[in-house]
Amino acid sequence: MPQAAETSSASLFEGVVQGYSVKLDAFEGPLDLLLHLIRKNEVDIYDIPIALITRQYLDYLKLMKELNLDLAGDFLVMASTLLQIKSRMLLPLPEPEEGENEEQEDPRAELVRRLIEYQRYRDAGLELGARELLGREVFIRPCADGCCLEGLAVVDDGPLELDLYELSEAFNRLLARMPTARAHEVAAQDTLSIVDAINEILTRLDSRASLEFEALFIDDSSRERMIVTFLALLELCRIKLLKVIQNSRYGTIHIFPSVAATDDDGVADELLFP
Amino acid sequence: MSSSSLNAIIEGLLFVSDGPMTLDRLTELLPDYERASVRLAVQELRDDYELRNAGIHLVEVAGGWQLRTVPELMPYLSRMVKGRPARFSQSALETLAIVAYRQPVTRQEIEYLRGVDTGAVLKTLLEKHLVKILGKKDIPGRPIIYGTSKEFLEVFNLKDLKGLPTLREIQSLDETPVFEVQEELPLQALPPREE
Amino acid sequence: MSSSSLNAIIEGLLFVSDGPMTLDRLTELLPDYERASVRLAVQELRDDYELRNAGIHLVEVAGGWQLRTVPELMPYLSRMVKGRPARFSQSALETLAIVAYRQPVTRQEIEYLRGVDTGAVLKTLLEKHLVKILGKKDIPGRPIIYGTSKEFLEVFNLKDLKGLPTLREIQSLDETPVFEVQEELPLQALPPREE
Repeated sequence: MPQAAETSSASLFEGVVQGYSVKLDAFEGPLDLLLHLIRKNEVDIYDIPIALITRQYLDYLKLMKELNLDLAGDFLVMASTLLQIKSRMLLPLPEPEEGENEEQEDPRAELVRRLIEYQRYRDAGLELGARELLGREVFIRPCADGCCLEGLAVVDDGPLELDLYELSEAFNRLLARMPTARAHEVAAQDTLSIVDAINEILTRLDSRASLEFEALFIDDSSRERMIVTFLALLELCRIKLLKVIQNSRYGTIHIFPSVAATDDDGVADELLFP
Repeated sequence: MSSSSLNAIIEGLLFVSDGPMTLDRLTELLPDYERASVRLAVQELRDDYELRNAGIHLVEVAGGWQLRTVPELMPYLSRMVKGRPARFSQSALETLAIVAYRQPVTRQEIEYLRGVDTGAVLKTLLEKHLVKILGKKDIPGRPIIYGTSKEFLEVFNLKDLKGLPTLREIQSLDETPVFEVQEELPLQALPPREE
Repeated sequence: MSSSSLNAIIEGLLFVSDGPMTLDRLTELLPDYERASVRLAVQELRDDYELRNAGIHLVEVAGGWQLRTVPELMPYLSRMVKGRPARFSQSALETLAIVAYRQPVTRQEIEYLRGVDTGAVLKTLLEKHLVKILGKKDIPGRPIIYGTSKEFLEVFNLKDLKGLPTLREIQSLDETPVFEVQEELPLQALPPREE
């Protein structure tokens, strides 16, 4: 079977070209294209004639290039994988050493697994798309509240519905519409773990008047954690939330909150909304 | 499809309509049916709901027909409109994002970034316990410093703030990956060897 | 009021609810009734609609109950409903399937399975709220992990994730989970994402 396919590959390729000349970019990716070639040549997916398929695959890529179509990098990565498999297929299998596992994995095995796995999800996707979709086959009431509830004010005091993506996107959009210089100054990425450490230090200080410097590090075994805690401490000093005092040289370093304990709600209203 | 009765079709149309539907409009949407049949079907449908003692009924309002809940259910429905999931306005989301990603942060800093007054939004976020006061900055004016709360982590199901998606990761969804192998590949050179 | 049957009350509640209502929520809104009676009433209501061959029916979706039009009415309703109908490209469906079946899943895993860059598709799905960020994976680099949302179940008319059609079995392949071999693959071609 593979041999037969090999001899007529030129004409098969014509078929590929003709059949798909109108929708050359119709393949979702290299795996989709490979599955198509396997079907087209009617070969066994568990015994892919790799030379034939590789050649047709490369021909297809060449065609796309000649037509000046944008070739997604993913197609090229697969091309190199195919060539690699092909060359490994040409090498004689090394004699199994004494006591070594006799079974050598077929160079194609990994590709076959991926193809089959991909096919499953592609089919599952098609099955999903064929369901009775809300807004396509089935419909719900357009304005569920209000329509028939005149006079009732809707109170949205229920559970918060928030989405992490929306939160990040909100910040992203904000940065996008800001002048670049200002955005750059805002977009620091790695401050988050420091903020955790800041919160931790503030929480620990919450109940007492001061804290010993060493006490901050006692539980922390990891070096990274210690650095982050130290950076947090520096940040807290920088924004003048903490004071660090050392009474004598080499003496114990004490950390004090530089503000009196604040009453959350009261202070907020008073200072924010005078 | 062919088996859908006219009554069922009209029921569906009234269900998805966002206001009362006139007989004219219904007839226009159902070109295969006579106006008289449509009128009859609407009346049958109304009687149906009446007979079933259903929770909804078909009423003629503002010259059209509309499905509504029966007035007797008001006490139950008013209970329901309370406690609906709170949706966030864009400005609340933006402010929360700034506090989350830039904390510890002052109101002035937030307003510098957003370019608008943020007092009311900040107050809402404090009331919803998503944002808390960390303390006061020791500079003239002693502005309040804000950060996110434990509840914030709970709402987003985060273990700690490190669980927040980095902006780079979100931004990278837009980027086309760069494939370095592109140049190296010998596309023309088909291996000469034949099996 | 006193004469409203439980079935009618529930019908009204479902009619005005803006999303599927869970049995829990219904029971919470009806403190005078046992959970078991509420459950029974919901089922009776569903059977009622079915028997009447009505234009709407009661379906179990996303863990709750919702009144929806019957699929047979699609040709009549799609004309009337505003907005473009939901359209899904093959790449969106493929990606959704992978996220649905393999969640929690990273972008890298999706791209390995599909063999192509998936940033843009993932972004669209996030914006449509069909996919959501679940958090971060506890491996070096802490990549974001994705999962499907409640809206996914609602749009695809699924009761829960167990309601997903079973994946076709892979015959006669060894059981090695795909991701053990991930390192060997030319995924390095992706741009580095260090902070």
